[in-house]
Amino acid sequence: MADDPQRNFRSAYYEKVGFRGVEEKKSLEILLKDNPLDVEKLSTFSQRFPLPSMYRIHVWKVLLGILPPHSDSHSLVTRYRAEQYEDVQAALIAMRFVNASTPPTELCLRMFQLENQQLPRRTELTQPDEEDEHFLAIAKAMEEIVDDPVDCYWLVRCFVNQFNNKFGDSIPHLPKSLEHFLSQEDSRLLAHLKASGCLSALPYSLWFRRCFAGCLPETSLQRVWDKVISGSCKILVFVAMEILLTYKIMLMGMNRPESVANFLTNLPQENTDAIVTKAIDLWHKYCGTPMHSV
Amino acid sequence: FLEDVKCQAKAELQASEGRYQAQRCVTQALQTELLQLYSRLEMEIPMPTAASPPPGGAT
Amino acid sequence: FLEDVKCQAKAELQASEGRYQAQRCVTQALQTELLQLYSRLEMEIPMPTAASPPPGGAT
Repeated sequence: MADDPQRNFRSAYYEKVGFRGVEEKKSLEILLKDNPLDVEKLSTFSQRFPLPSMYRIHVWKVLLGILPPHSDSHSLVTRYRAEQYEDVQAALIAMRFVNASTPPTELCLRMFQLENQQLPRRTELTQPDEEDEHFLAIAKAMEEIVDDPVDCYWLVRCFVNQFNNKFGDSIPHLPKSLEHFLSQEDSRLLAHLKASGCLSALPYSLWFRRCFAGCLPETSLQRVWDKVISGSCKILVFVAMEILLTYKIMLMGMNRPESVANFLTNLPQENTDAIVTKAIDLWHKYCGTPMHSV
Repeated sequence: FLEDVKCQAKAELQASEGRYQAQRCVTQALQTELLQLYSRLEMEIPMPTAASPPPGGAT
Repeated sequence: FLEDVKCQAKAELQASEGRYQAQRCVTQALQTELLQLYSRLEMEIPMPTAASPPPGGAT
């Protein structure tokens, strides 16, 4: 079903000439005029196509439930969200947890902790634990994507919550899943990674807990997050696999797990758009394209 | 259509309740912080009230 | 009947708003108290500033 050469040719052609993007943008605009918004259709759209950047934040907010489906509630709910942000921030300032020079990512973390009743005692502030570090990395990337601090906090908060609630149980299985798909795409590479002991040293946390935050530059990252936010964590496996395939030659030449881990954690930043495009194609190939008509 | 109105109302109420719940978390955090500060004050300074209780007369 | 549902939704939202405002008052009172306590602590005790690392500056 995914192997439709005609369609592939056509989309490759449109992509070059820029038609495809225009048509997709039009159909998204039609969806966004619905009142109430059809969240299901919006996620299907986001699974199938890249979101035009001018609508990305808005669609993310709807998909993550920051904005409700009814457009005429948006201004009211936006006010509630902003007030909630201000209330929590003001309390943290009053408690001297944060001040004017606190980095925005740390502010996000403390606000998140306060709202989850997990704020550590100020006298016992320790180094951020692993979970906090994942949160901070995601917040850092989101901050690059989103200008408005209120939107940014809400997006990080809901992204992390949704990711953990929806995919928490699947995450531990993703490395196995990666191994499975890699055995089909490139068994030689897999064999090498296994034999050299590198397979277990792959940066799984960076890939599957931070969703590539801090690994891919934001322009590429947001296209991956489109898929995660609209309901797929499998995409992470295919991005990971495409990274491995792209740097196969280099990886085949490495025999020490540390070198592999080090290389992959500090991935060259120039090739990433192509990696994401190919990863999305692979993902559609193995998992199918969502078929809801848009 | 009725369902639609109900859904909309529910979403608005949820957002409003979220804001309220956040305030509750804030209250709790502030109370914890205040408690800590008071106990620090009591340990470090002889409180005017704490200085005068009759020995053995603690209630 | 639709009007009825709308009225009810509005009332519920108002109730939620009321709860929120009440909590806000509590929070503000607590924050004021916290401020006073901090300044008292600072006047009366040399703060162990060196012991509390600036937020984010921990190494």
